[in-house]
Amino acid sequence: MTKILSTDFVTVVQKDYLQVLVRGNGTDQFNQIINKEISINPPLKNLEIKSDDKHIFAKNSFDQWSLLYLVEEDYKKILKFIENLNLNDEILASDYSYGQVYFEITGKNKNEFLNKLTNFDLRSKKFPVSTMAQTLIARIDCSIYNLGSKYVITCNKSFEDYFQKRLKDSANLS
Amino acid sequence: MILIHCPYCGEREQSEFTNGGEAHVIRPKNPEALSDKEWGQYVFYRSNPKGIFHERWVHTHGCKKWFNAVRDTSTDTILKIYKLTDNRPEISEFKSPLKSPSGEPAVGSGNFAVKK
Amino acid sequence: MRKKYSFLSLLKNAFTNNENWQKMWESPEPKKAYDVIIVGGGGHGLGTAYYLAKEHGIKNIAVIEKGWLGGGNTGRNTTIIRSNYLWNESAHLYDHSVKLWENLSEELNFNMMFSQRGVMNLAHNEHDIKEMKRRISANRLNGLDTEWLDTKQIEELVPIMNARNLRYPVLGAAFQPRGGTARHDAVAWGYALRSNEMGVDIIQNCEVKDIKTDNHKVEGVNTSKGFIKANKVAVVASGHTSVLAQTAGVKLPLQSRPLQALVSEPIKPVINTVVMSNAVHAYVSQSDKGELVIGAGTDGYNSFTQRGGYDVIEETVRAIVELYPIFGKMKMLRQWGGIVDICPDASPIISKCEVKGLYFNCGWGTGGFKATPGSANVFAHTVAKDEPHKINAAFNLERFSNGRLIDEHGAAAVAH
Amino acid sequence: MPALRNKNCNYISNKEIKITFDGKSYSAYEGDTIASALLRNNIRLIGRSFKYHRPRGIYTCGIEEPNALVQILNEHNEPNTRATVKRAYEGININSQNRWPSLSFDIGSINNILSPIFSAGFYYKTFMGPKGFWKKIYEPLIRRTAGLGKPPKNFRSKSIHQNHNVDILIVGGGLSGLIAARKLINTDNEVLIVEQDSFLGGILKNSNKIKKIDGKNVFEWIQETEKLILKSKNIKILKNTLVTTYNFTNHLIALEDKYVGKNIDINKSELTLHKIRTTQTILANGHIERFISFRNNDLPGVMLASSFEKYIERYGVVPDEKPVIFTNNSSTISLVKSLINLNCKPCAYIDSRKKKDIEDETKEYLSKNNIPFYPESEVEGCEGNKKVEKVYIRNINNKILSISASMLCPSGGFNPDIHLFTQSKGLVKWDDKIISFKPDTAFQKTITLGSVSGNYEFKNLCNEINKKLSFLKANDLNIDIETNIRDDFSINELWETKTDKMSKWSKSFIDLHNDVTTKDLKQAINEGYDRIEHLKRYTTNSMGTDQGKISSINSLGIVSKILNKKIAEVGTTTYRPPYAPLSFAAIAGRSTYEYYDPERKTPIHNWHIKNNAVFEDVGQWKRPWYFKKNDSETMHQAVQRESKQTRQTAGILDGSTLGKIEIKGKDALEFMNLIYTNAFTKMKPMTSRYALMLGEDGMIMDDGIICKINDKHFIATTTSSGAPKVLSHMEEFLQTEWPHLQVYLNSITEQFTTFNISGPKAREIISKVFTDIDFSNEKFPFMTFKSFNYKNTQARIMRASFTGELGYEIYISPKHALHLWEQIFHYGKEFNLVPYGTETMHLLRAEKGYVVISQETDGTVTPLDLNFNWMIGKKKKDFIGKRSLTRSDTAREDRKQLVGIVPIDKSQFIEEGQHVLERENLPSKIKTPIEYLGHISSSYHSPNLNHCISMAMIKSGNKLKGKKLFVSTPKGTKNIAVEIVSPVFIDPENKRLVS
Repeated sequence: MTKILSTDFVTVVQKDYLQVLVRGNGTDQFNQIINKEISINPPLKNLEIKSDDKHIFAKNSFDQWSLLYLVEEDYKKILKFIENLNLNDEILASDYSYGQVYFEITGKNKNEFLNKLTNFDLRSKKFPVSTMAQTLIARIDCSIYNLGSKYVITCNKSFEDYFQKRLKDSANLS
Repeated sequence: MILIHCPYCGEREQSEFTNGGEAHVIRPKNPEALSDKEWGQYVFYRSNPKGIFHERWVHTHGCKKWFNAVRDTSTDTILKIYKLTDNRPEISEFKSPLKSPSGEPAVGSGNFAVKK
Repeated sequence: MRKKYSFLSLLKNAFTNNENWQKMWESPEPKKAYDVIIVGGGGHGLGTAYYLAKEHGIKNIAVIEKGWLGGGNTGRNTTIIRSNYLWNESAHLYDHSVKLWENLSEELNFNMMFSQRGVMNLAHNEHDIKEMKRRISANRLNGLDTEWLDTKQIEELVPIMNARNLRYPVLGAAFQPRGGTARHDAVAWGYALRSNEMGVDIIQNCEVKDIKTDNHKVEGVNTSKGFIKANKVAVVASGHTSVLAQTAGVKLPLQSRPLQALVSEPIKPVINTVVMSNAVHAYVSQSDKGELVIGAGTDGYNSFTQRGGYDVIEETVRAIVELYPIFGKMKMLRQWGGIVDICPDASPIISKCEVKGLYFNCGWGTGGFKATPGSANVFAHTVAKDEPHKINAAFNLERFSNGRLIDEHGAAAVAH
Repeated sequence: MPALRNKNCNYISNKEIKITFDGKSYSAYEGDTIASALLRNNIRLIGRSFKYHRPRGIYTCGIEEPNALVQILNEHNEPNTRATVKRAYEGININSQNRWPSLSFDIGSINNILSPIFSAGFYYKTFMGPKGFWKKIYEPLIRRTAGLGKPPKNFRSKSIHQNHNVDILIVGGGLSGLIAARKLINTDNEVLIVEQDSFLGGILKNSNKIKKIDGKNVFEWIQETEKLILKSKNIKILKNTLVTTYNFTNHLIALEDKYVGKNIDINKSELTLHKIRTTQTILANGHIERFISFRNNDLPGVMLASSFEKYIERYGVVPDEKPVIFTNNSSTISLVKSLINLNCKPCAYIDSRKKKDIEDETKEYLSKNNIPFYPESEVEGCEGNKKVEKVYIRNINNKILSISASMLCPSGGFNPDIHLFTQSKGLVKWDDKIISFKPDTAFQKTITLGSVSGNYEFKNLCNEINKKLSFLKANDLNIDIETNIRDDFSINELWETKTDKMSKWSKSFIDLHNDVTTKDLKQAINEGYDRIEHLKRYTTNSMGTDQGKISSINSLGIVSKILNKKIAEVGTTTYRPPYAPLSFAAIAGRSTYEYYDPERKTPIHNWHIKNNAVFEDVGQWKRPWYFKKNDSETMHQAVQRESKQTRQTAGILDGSTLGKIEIKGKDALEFMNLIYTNAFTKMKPMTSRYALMLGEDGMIMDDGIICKINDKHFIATTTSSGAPKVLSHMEEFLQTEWPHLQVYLNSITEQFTTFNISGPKAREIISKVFTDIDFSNEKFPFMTFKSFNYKNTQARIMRASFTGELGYEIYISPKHALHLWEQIFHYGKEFNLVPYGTETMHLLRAEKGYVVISQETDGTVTPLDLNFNWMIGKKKKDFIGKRSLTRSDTAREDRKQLVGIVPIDKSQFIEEGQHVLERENLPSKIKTPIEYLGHISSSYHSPNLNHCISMAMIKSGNKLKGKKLFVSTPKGTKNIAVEIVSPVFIDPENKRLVS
C-alpha cells in the first residue's frame, strides 16, 4: 500500500490487489463452475458488482467478469483457481494480478477530482454504488468500481508512473 | 462531440468509440468464387449516404463490444442503437429530413441558419 | 482577358472612388443544354471549366454550384501546397499542380498569393525518419526538391519551435522549399473570372438533385432550377460526390468525413514556413494577415454536418501548444469543418466510369487544395478526350478491382 | 483631472492601484478593467487599426470590443487582450498595439492616405509581377504591416480541465438567468449557472434601466437571489466564466479566468476550461448593442451608448460629462437619466425616429432637463485630431449643424446574442419588430430566455420564463419589475447615415476591427461578390477577433439595401465557435507538455536507466534503443559492440512491449486458421510458429509467433506497436463476422514481462537460472515452448529467435521480472552477457534476413512479395486477405520483391531509403523523372561480416539475384555499384538457430 496523495478533499492510495479476468457465457453452468471455485456468486447483471470484505466481483459486460482480491491471499490459490477454470473449454480465465495497478480514491470531493481527468458521469444516478465502468481516465483505459465510500480504479501497470503523476498533478492544481 | 449509448455500458462520449463504417456488410462465404471486381466491391466499397445510415461502432475504450446504430449523417443525430444480434431496422422506420440526396435538413445542418 | 488587374487599374479606380469596377462574373439563369456540365463550383470544378475552355475549345459549359462559389472545401482548407508524395503517380500529379501554381497568378491575372515559403514534415521517431528519407530519395529521382533537415536546421528556420524538450522530440524533417500556401478563395474566384470571360456559365444556388442517365449514357442533370441537358457531366462535388454518383447508379469507394481547422488571433510574423507533424498531430502556417492557420485531423465517422468533434480540436491544440510554447499565450479565434471524401488508398479518383459521358474527380481526402490546378487540368483533358491524361491514368476506378492501388497512407506520413 | 466617478457604484472598490500604459503610470481602482482605468484617466486613444493604422479608442464595455486590444507585457507579452474585459491590477504593464514608433505618431498611418488604392481586395489585383517579387518583396512587406499584437513569450500554462455533468445549464447570470434559477431552487434538477462577470445581475448592474424588482432595489435583489442560490442544494454558480462553444448533444465549453484582477502565478492554474454536458441548456446570454455607420465612426471618443452607461453603472466612471447621444431606438434615454443623476448633461440627443414615434416621456424628460433634442435627425459624421472634436448633425430639415463635443454615443439597436444558439445549430428568424434575428427552432434541448430570445420587454419576462420552463414542473414565479424607461421597445431601421462630405478618403466603417468600410461593401457587390459569404471573405468583414459582434447585422442591413432584398433573404454568415477567442493553453489543459502522451514503461525500466540505456519511442512505449557503455561511446560503437557480443556469447533484450493475446475456446483452431495466413491444424501442441496476418486487401498487417497449447488454446504475440490493432482486428471479426465461433480473447501483454536471450551461450546461461528445466536440443527443440512455475507464478519459455542465434524467449510475471533479469545477468556475467536495445535487434535480424513489419512492409506488400509462400496455408479454403492475393495486380510476377544487397566495393555504405537503379550516374539536377526499381528498406554495417548489408524491395527482385545494379546516395551523382543477393547474410543453413 502506498499513499499517493492526501488533501482535505481527496485521498488516493495505491493497493496491492490481485485480479482474475474471466470470460465466459454467463449461463447457469458457467455460474456453477465459478461457484465451485469461489464462494461468491458471479454478478448476473451487466456492470453489477458483488463484493465482500475480500473480493470485488464485477460483470464488465455480457461475457466478461473481473474478480479482484482485496487482501493479498495466497497467490497460489488464485493460480489454481485460474487453472481449474481453464479446464473448461468455454471459459478463459487470465491472471491480471501483477500486470495491473490499483488505486483507491476516497474523500468528499472525489467526483470533482476525477472529473478533472475524465468526462465520465460519476453522479450516483448515472453511476450507482456497486456498479463498475470501463472508461478513459487521464487518456488511458481504466476500470472504475464504485463501492460507495470509495472508488477502486485499475489500469495497466505500464502506465503506473504516468497515472500516479496525473493524479498528483490533478490534486495540486485547482 | 456526440454522445453514444453503448448497449452494454451506457452513454459515453464519441471519443471512447471507433466507427466501423457501414453495417450489415457480410463477408462473402466463398471469396474464391468472386471476380476481382466483386471482391473489390466487398473490400473497398461501402455506402456513404447523406441522411439515414446503418453503421457499426465499437466501444474501444470501454467494453470493446461491437454494436450497430442508425444515424442521420446530415445532423449526426443517432436514431437507434441496436445489438449485432438484432434485426436491421427498416429505413422506413425513420424519417429522413432530406428532400434530395445531397440536400440540407431544415434544422441541424451546418450550412443554413436562417428560417426562410 | 478583358478585365485586366494591375497597380494601374487600382490607381485608376481610386480616382473614381472604386465605383467603376466591373463584375467578376455574371450570374445567368441556366440554359436548356450544355456540352459539359460541371457539378460543383469549387476550385477543382471551376478550374476544370477554365481548362476545358482554354485548352480544349469547349465553351458551352455550365458550372453548377449548390451554394456559393468556393464555399466547400476550397474555402475551408488550410491552403497547404506541396508535391512531395512517395509514389511516382502521386508525385507526378501533384508536381504538375505545383508547376501550374507557380504561374497561376500571372496566367489568370488574379493574385493567388502563392507563397513558396516551404513545407516541412517533422519526424518524431525512427520510423518517421526512415519513411521520410525514402520519400526524399524518391522525390529527388522524380525531379522534386525535397530535402532532409536536421533538428538544428529546423530550429533555425522555425525559432519558436520547441524541438527538443517534448514528449516526442523533433528528430528531423523533410522540407520542400517549393511548397507553401496560397489564398484559397482567390483560386475559385480567379478561375470563375476567367472561365466566365470565355463563356462558361456560372450558376450558383442551384442544387443538382440527380444525374439522369439512359442506357448507360448520361443525359443531363435535374436541378432545383429544372432539368438541364448535357452531353457530358463532370462531378467534382467533394464530400457529396458519392451521394450524386449514386443517383446515376454508380458506386464509388468514398467515405465522407468531417475535417476541421482553426485560426488564432493575428500577431506579427513568427513562423515563415509551413510545419506539419503526424506524430504530434498538427500543422501550422501563418497567414499574411498574421493568423496562425492550424489544421486538425479527420473524425472517424461519416458525417455531412460540417461539424466535427470538439475532441479533435483539443487533440490538435495540445500538439501545437507542446511544439510552440509561445502559443500558450495565444487564442483560438475560429474553428470550422468541411466534408472530405476519402478513398481507401488515400489517393484521388480522376476517372470516367461505366456510364458514358459521366466523369468523376473525387477522393481528395484531406489534401485536395494543393492539387487544384493540376487536378482541374488533367480532368479537363479526361472529359474533353474521353480518356485520361497520362498523369491521371493511374487514378482510375479499376484499381479497386485489380489491386493497383496508390497507397499514400503509410509513406506520405501526413496526408495533407 | 481624472474623469468623474460615480460613487453609487457598488462594484468598484476604493482601493487605489497603479497601472502602466505605454510606459506611463496611472492610478485606478481595484475592480477596474484596463478600459475603465484608462477612461478614468481620460485616455481615449488606445491603439491603431489593422489596415489603415487609424487612431482608435474604446468602443464598448465588454467582450464585443473591436478596437481596444492591448498587449500585457508582464504576462508573457500576451497580445490582443481586450482592454474592456481584462481586469487591471497593481503593477499591470500594458502596451498599445500595431503602432510604430509610437501610438500618437505611427508611420503605418500612411496606409490611410493610400486608402483609395488599398480598396477592398486590392491585393488580389496587384503584386503579381515581376516573377519572384511576391515572395521576396511584397509578401514580407504585407506580413510585417499586418498582424496586430507582437508575439507572446514562451509560456507553459498549468490550466486545467473540469468536466461537469448536469441536468440544466443556465448560460448567463443576468436578470433572466437569475429568475430561471430562482424557479429551480430546491428542485430535483442539478443546475449550473455560468456568468462571465464577477458579479451576477447582467443588465441590472450594467444599466440604469430597472428601478426596482419586487419592491427592492436591484442591488439588494441580486444579493438576495445569490444567497438563495448558494443556500440551495442543487444549484452551483461559476463566475468569471464565459461559455464559448456549444457542441452537439448539449456539450458546452466555458472558460473560467481564475486570476481576475490578479497577476497570474505560473505555478498555479490560471484558467479552468469547463466541459459541461447537460440535459437541457437555458440560454440567457442577453443581447449586444450595435452601432450605426457614419463618417469617421471610428474616431476615439465614439462609444456605444449602452457601453457608456455600463461604465457609469458597473465601473463607476463617467467617460465624458457631456457627450452627444445618437440613437434610432427607445432604449437610449436611460443613459440620459444616468448622466442627469450625476449632474451631467448630454450636449445633444439625436433620434432618427419620426417625431411622432418618439415616446412622449422621452421628449418631456429631454425638454425638462434642457437637453438639445434633434428628432428625425442623424449624425452625418464627426471629425477631430485623433479624437472626436466636432459632431455634424443632419437635422429634420436636412441641414448640417456642427457642434463641439468630445464623445459621441451611438445606439443602432440590439441584436439578441444568437451566436451560441446558432452554434447549437438552431434556426434563427428575422423579426421586424426588433429589426434583428432571433432564435426560432431549436435543434437541441435549448431554451432561450429574455433578450436573447428577442424579448426586450421586462414586464413580459417572468411570464416568458414561467411558460418556457413549465415542463420542469417548478412553481410559477411572479416577479414585479419596475423600469426607469418605457418598457415597450421601439426602433427605426438605420444602418448608415448619409455622408455630406464625400471624398476619396472619407470612411464610414462597418467593421472596425478589420477596417472595412461601407464603401468596400458597395464595391464588392459591384464586382459581383453578392453572396454574403463572398462579401465577408473578399472584404474581410466580420472576420476580425470580435467576429463582427457589433456590426455583422449592420452589414446585412446595408447589403440588403443595395441588393434591394429582404435581410432574411440575404441570410447570415455562419457563426463559428468559439464565441470569443479561446486560450490555446486552456484548450490543451494538462494533457500537453510532460503529459502530452502517456509513457509506458516495462518492469525493467529503472534498470535500463541505471545501465545508461538511450531510449526510443515505440508507440507510447519507452524502449532501450542501445546501451551506452561509457559517456564517449557513440551509438554506432554501442550497436556494433552489442551485436558482436551477442553473436560471440550472448545478448538479452527486454521484449516486454511485444503484444500478447490469449486465445481460447472450442473453435480456437478454426479462428486461428481464418485470421492468420498459416495453417495451424497439423501443428503439434506445445510448439510455436511464425505467422502472418493480412488485411482483407491481402497486404501484410502484422506478424508474430503463435504458441499452440492445444487446438482450443493459443497464445499469439504481435509487434509492439501493432498490439492494440491486432487485438481489435481479431475481436472485430470474431464479434461481427464469426459470432458462431466460440472463442475468447484476452490481452496478456502486461501480464508477462518478456526477455529474449540469444547467442551461442544462451543455453548455458539460462540453464543456470532455471535449473529444473532441460534445455538440451533434444528436450527443448527450436520452436517449442514449456510452461512452468517460477517462484509460485506462471512462467513460460519458448525457443525462438529473432537474431538467428540460439535463442529463448522468457515470459515471466511482472512480480518477479526485475529479479529474474538481474539473476540472468548474475549468471551471464562470466559470458559477458550484454543487454541490447532495439537497434541491435534490428541489425541482428537483418543479418539473418528477417523482415520487420513497417520497415520492409509499408501496407503495399504481400507475403508473396517477401517470398513467404511457405507461410500461406494453401490448402485452407479461406483466410483474411486470401482472395486479394490472386487479383491481377497482386499476382503479377514483376512486383517488388525482397532481396539482399551488398556493395561491390565493400568499403561503401548504402543508406536506407535510397533507391535501386539500373544506371550508374545521375544528372546533377534531375528534370525528368528517373526510373528506379525499388528502395532500400534496411541497411546496416554488419559487425560480423564487416561490410554493409542491405535489404531492398525491388521490381522482379527474385529474378535479379546475382545481377549488378546501382543504389543512389542522398545527394551525389555517382551511384553505388551493388550486387543483388539473398537477403540471408548469416547462417543460411540455420545451423546456429537449431543447434
